[in-house]
Formats: sequence, C-alpha cells, structure tokens
Amino acid sequence: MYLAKIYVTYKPSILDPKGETVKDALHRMEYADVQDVVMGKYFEIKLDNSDVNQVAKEVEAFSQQLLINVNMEVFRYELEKIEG
Amino acid sequence: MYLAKIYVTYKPSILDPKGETVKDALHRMEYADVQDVVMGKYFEIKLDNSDVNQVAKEVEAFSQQLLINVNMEVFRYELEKIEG
Amino acid sequence: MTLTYTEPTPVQIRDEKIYLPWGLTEAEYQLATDKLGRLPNYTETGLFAAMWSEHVSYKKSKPVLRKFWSQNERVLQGPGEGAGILDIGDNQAVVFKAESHNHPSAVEPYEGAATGVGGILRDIFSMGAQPIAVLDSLRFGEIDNEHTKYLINEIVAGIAGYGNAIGIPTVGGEIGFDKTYAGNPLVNVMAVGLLDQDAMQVGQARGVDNSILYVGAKTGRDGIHGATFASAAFSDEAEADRSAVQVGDPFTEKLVMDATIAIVRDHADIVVGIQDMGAAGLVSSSAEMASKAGMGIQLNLDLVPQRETGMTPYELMLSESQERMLLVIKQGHEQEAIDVFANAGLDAVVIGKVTDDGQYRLDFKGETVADIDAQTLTKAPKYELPAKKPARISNANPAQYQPVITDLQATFLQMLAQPTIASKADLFRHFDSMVRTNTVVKPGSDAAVVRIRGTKKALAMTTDVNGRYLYLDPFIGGQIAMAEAARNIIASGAEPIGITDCLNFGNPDKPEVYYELDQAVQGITDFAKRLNTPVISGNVSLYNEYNGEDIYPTPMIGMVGLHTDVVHITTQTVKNADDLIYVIGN
Amino acid sequence: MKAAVITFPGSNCDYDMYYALHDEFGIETTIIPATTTDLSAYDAIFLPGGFSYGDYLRTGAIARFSPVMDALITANQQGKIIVGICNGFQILTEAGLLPGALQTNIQPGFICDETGLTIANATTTFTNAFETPTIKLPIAHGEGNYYVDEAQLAELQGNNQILFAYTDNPNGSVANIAGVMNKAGNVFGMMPHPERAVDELLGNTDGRAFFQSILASLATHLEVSNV
Ligand SMILES: Nc1ncnc2c1ncn2[C@@H]1O[C@H](COP(=O)(O)OP(=O)(O)O)[C@@H](O)[C@H]1O
Repeated sequence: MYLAKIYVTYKPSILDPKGETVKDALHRMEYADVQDVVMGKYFEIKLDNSDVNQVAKEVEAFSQQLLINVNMEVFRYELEKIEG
Repeated sequence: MYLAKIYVTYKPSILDPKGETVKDALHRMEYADVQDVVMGKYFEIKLDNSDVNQVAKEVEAFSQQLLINVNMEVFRYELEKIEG
Repeated sequence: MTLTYTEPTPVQIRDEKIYLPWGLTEAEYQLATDKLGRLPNYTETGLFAAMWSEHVSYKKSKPVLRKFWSQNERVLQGPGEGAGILDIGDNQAVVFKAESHNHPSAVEPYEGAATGVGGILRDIFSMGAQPIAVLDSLRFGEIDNEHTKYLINEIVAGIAGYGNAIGIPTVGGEIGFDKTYAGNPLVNVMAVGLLDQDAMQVGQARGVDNSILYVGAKTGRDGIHGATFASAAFSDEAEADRSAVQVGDPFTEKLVMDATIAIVRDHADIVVGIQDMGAAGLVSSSAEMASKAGMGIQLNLDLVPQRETGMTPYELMLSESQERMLLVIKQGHEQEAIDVFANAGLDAVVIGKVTDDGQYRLDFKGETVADIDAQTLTKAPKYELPAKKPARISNANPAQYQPVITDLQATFLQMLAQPTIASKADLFRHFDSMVRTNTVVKPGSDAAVVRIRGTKKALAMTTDVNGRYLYLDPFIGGQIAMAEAARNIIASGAEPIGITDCLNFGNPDKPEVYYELDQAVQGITDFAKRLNTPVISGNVSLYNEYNGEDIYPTPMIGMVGLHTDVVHITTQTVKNADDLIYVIGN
Repeated sequence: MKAAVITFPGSNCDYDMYYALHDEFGIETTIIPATTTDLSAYDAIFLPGGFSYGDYLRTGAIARFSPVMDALITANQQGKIIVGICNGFQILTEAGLLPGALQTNIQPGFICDETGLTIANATTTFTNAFETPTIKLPIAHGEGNYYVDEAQLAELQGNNQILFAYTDNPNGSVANIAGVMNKAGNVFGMMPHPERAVDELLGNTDGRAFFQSILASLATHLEVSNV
C-alpha cells in the first residue's frame, strides 16, 4: 500500500483569487509580515499496490487527467509506503 | 524570509464529500487500486521574517484562527528558509 | 528605444512575419504599415492583431450583421455598445445582451463558463444598469462518454459558481445534446439588466483632458491572446499550447459591480463614459472609447495596476485579466471617483487622458511604445466572403429526414428518453434562480419571469435555438428559433419586445458556412420585423469546428418580453382536474 | 423595533432581507456595512445570505474577523436577537455564536430548491407564530451540511435548541438539522431562506411566520422591559 500526497497549485501567471483573499484577511488580522499566499489543493490518496513504479505512473496519470487542469495548474507529489 | 507550507485536512471522523467524489471518479476511470481519497487544502505562505521561532508561532496562530475550522479540521506545516 | 526586455525589431517582425501566428494576414500587416507610414513595432503589431481579429472587429461577419433589423420605437440603444437598451415605460429601460464563451469553455470548462458570466454582467452594468437575471444556452455532444459528462458538470458548475456568488439569479436557459457539438461545446450566456433612463451610460471617451480611470482587478498575464484564440479553430494537435485561461473572481466582480452602479447613481455628473475590459482587454476598451468619440487617448502604462512583475507593454495591453473596467471621469473630479471604488476596497487609478489629436498613444518607462491613429486601429478591413449554398440543401431529399412512425407510443417514449427533451432539473437546480427575490417564474416553465419591484411590470425572458433545423435550412431554421422564443415569451403571458443573439457558426472562410450565416441572419430578421422585436445586441462566435467538421449553424436567440401587469403571468403547469385542454393554431 | 441587516463584502441577500423586514412587515430596517462598530441602536440584527469574501477559504471564515463582530458579541451579551440566514448562519458558527459547523453538501454542488421542514420547537422567539408542524422554504447553498459531534448533538437535543429539521435531508446534515438556536435563546441560524418566502407573487409565504414570531416576541419583550 502506498500513500500519495499530491499538491496542486495554479501556474504562477494565473490569478489566485482565493490566495489573494486569504492574504488580505491575514493583513487585516495584522500579520503584517505575510508577503504572499497561494491557496491550492491537497490530496492524500491510498493506493493498494506494492509496485512503487506502477503507483508513481498511476498517480502521474490521474493527476494529469483528473486532479489538475493542465492549462492552469501544476502538481507535485510524494509517495510513502504504508501498512495496508 | 520563510516559506510555510500548510496542509489542512478534515479530522478522520468527518466525512469528506469532495474526497469521496474524487474517489468515485477515479474508480470510474478504472483506477481500481485507489482505496481512499482525502481532499484538503494546501497553502504556501511567504513570511518576511528571519526569526524562525516567531514564524512558527505566527503560522500556528493564524492557522488555528483562520485557516482551519477547529471543529472539523486539522493542519500540519513545514517551514523552509528562502531567499527574500 | 532603450527598453530592458528584448522584443523583435520592426524589421524582424516584417521579415520573419511573426504577425502570422497572431492572426494578422500579410495583406493586413501591409495595410497597417501603409496607414502608419512606417513599420509597426512589436507592441503596435500586437495591437493591430488583437483589434483586427474577428472576435473584436467582426471584420468577416459585419456585412451580414448589417442586415439585422434593429430600430423601432422602443430602441434607446441598438447594437454597438456594451448592450442594447429598450424603453419599457415609466422612464425605465431594459438592457440585455448575450455572449458566447465556447472556446474558453472547451479548454477549461469551469473557468470558461464562469468568466463568460462575469463578462456578460460587465456588459450590462457598464451601461449603468443593475443586472437582474442571467440565462444560458448550452450545447454538448451526446452524453455517451466521460469527457462530455465532465464538460456538462464543470460548465454548469462554472455558471452557478459565478452567478450564485455575485448574487444575480440564473433564471432560465436551455441545454441540448448532439454529436455535432462533441468537440466544440457551446456556452452562451445572456444577461438582463434594469436601468433608469437618466442613468444611461455609453462607452465613449469625450472631452479633452478628461481622465481615464482604471478600476478593479490588477492586470496579469492571463488570457493573453484570448481574443485571437477565440477566433481560431480547434484541432487535437493544438491541445498543448492552449494557455489563454482566465480564472474568474466573482467576489471582486460583485464589488466592482456595486461600486460602478453606485457611481452612476450618485455621481452621474462626473462620469463621462464606462467600458468594460473584455476581449483584448485594455487596448480594445480604450481604443473603442476614443474612436467612438472621435478623440485620441494617451495612456501611461507604468500606472496600470499589475499583479505580476516585468510585464511588457504588449502583455499589459492584451491581457484579458477579468473584473476590470475603464471609466472616463471629468477632469478635476478624479478623487471623487477614486474614493467610491477605494471604499469598496478596489484599485482605481488614473492611467491616462483623452486627447484631441485622434492618436492612440501609449507611454511606458519614458518611451512612446505605440502611436497609431485611433480610427485606423478600430476599423479593421472588412471582408465580403463568398457564400455558396451547401449541396446538402440544394440536393436535399426531405424524405430522408422524415421518420417513419409505426408505433406511436414507442416513439413517444423514445422521444421522452432523449436527453435533449428530458427534464434538466438536475442541472438547473445548481443555479440560484431566486436571489434578489424577484423571480416569479423559475426554471422549469417556458420563459422565466422576473418582476420589476415597485411597479406592476415584469419581464419575461428565454433563450432558444435548434441547430438541426438550421442545418436543413438556415433561413427557415432562423425563423423557427425566433418562433420558438416568441412562443415561450407569449406562453408566459408577455408581449415579445426585442432580442439579442449569439451567432455560433463554423468556419466562415468556407462559402457554405458563410451562406448559413447569411441566411440565418436573414431568417431571424424576417421574423424580428414581423414580431416587432428588434435585434438590439448580440455576439458572433465563428470557427466552431473540430478537426475540420463545422458545428450545425446555431444562432441562439435571447428574447425579452414585457408584462404590463403581473396578474397576466401564466405558468406551464396544469392547475385543476377537469380543466379543458385546447390546441391553438394549425 | 429597529432592525439592522449587516452587509459583508460579498453578501448578496442583504436587500432580500431588507425587503422582507421593511416592505413586508413595516419594520424600521437599516442596511449597515460590516465595518460598523456600534450596534447599540438595534433590537435585532440579521446576517444575510451570500458569499462573504467569496467564501474562498471556508464559508463565513473570513467574515467573522470583520470589525462588526465585536459589536455583535456585545449585542449577544445584551441578549439582543441575532439571526443568521445561510451565509449568515455560517458566519455565526465560525464566530462561535452558534455551535457546530457547515460543511460541503454530502453530494458536492450548489442546490437551489424548496425543501420541507418540520418545526421541531415552536415555543421560541423564532418559531412561536408557526401554525403548522411542517412548512416549505427555499434553500440555496453548496455548504449547508451541518455538523456537530455526538456530545454537542445530545446537548442541542437536550436543550431543545434544534428549531427546524429537514423532512428530506438535502445536504447530509447531522440529525436533519436545518436551524439551531443558542442555549440562551437569542441567537438563531438556519440554511433555508425565510426571507425568500414572504411574498404571495413569488409563490410561497411559509417564511412569514418566522418574522411574525420575532415581531411577537419582541413586542412582549419590549412591553415587559418598559414596565
Ligand atoms: N441551462 C439551463 N439553465 C436554466 N434553466 C434551464 C436550463 N435548461 C433548461 N432550463 C429550464 O428548463 C425548462 C425547459 O427547458 P427546455 O427543455 O429548453 O424547454 P423548452 O423547449 O420549452 O424551452 C425551461 O424553463 C428552462 O428555463
């Protein structure tokens, strides 16, 4: 069994209204040293498969196909072996 | 300057409707080995502050206050020193 | 020039023809050079490419659009402004327009549909009107694959996500399925607004030295070349370089909308003109404002609020960042205007002024980076394209389209099971149809009806078209679309008063497609005259094709009707047992 | 009675609430921005529906840090009537003025519909005028799935703090909860929209009793405090 942790964020040139809104809120709350906020998605996906190469391939495939929109988002991921 | 990476997920006892929806979609796409999907939020926040202890304190404070709803969610974070 | 970034020189642009991929033809480039009396630089070439694209200039469709009938006693503003306006009495007016977001929605369905709603709403409130309703018209391929289901869900969610959040009800629409739309879905949205006639605004830059005020979201690199991209055909290979995606921000738009309506209401005397930044963003809005008023404009690009660093003049001018407006404010009253927006937490910055020399001039870091006659920039060369009746129509054997029905009941059940005919309630329940508490007839009847609070009046509205009929005969099909819309309006108890449209067609460079466009417009106009429903606004979406196959000609009709008294409002549902059913007509 | 409707940036049912209070029930009503810091002039305070701050982080999460919230907490301490509808309910839970939290609908996606409700406790400030055990009210939300843990649920039930329950749970709420009151009985929140159901022309008037309840209890309350 593997746990995939997948992080999805917008490409840098794409407007991130959520991040901007959170940044403004933090400033109003007087966290003045907050410079920049990116708000993305985070997935933890358990895959019942013991072949790490296959898991990596699958995670890349479905992230591209489903989890992100390749036109505006990017992703990175980590795999961790876990108990089934 | 520090980069805080903050991961927000539901408490395990709380049903995650978005995660369930993604899991169903992955099954329809025939990723049969997907066992479980948690969908959370991911923040990358840049803080203009060189005192790591202070940054950690701030991140914990505003995550509790704003980024999560303590009734339903938990968070963890990592700090990384970056160029200003 | 001593700019710190490197751009191709005017000579390189000419020799390497880098304007071709931007959609400018060699003849057009030559014409621009002649008009300018010199070689255009990189920024100027970009401005020409954007302003002379079909999407902005309608250079190919204009000869056809001129055939639309758009004048009667109610028309206060016909085509040519952000939206058309009709008099509905009591010093009130209804403002409406439709817009297509087909190509962006094919690439990024949620954001494409969402920003379509954002754009059409800006068209309405830039006229000084309060938006009161949104409708849609959607076409997809048959629901037999995951991708189509994904498109449907995302597009519906995108319209809902934007409309619900900004708080304008989505009160009606239509959804159809046919394989012709599989690779090229249609996403048309229509918005309706209400206006006190005194508050009417137009997008004009009048008055020398009046200030150009930039309002709303900051400019980023999003959607650069969206306008030219919207006019370019799709093919599978192009998949990779589709990057012109914009993310909508309904929260910011709500603030911009409320503040714009407030400034028109409370400071009408200082507002000279308003224009939203839509396709081809800053250049299109500012150049059109100048050209319509017969004036020039001078902008200092260093003052444009920017989200990203190191943006070039080309990028600043062509960015299609959403939720931005341009206002012309009377000289000396800038601060008064800025305060209205600043109070809503919005950026509002004077970026330039109206000039009297008719030139469109851009300064950047102390250099003049563009200096073009504003009329030249906004008047693209017109094209009269050849039209040819498609063989399928000339040689039509009507019998092949006439089904042989042997078992009436079985056919009836089959028809009810058709996705196009089946109830769409599972989809339209995602739209907040009730916010603003004026929706008298919600989705699920014929036309939607929205009352005008404080009066006895109400407005009926509907969107309709059936591309199959137009495929068989574009003239009659255009009439049928009008007839269907009118039936829906009349069935609600209202009198039809006007229409808007979205002309969704294939590649007009094919004479058969151009013929369809021309005939459809004539069919619509013919019926518009008979119904006394002038065409007061609209939108053209060409190059709807996929791997060389054109979609059916699909001119969506958005029709508005007037109820003079809410007691006349009629719904579709049966009311009592034993009530009689009549058939009217032939 | 003097009512205030608080507009947060992104609120969009503020005028609907105003029309219900003012046009339908003749209540002296003011729409005030969330930057207001003094609510002492009002007897009842309404937090309307909408998408405050776009609901970009979590519904109601950012709004609850608005300047007006301190004054709202003071108003609560004074026992004033505080009502949150839809996004207003979400803000009240985020601010801790009501228990629980509102999560994404069990089937993710915004729903606009009419839903059946039973009146679970008809003896409160907010429900005393209802004459039928079940009503229908409009709903319009994507995050109306009410969550409380078991201990909190037991407490809500024990104190009769659940005022409305869905007859056909549209969003997955725990114990079908549609609207809850605080323990003191002055703060109430619900996802359905009573202000959208007060006008005959729009086809549903089941929300009228909600406003009549508040008016009735305020009338008695004001009478008592005037004695
Ligand atoms: N995309 C949509 N958005 C909103 N309402 C819709 C949509 N599609 C269909 N409807 C509603 O469903 C009802 C029936 O639509 P439709 O099947 O197109 O019927 P008709 O052919 O009578 O116009 C209409 O009231 C319409 O407003």
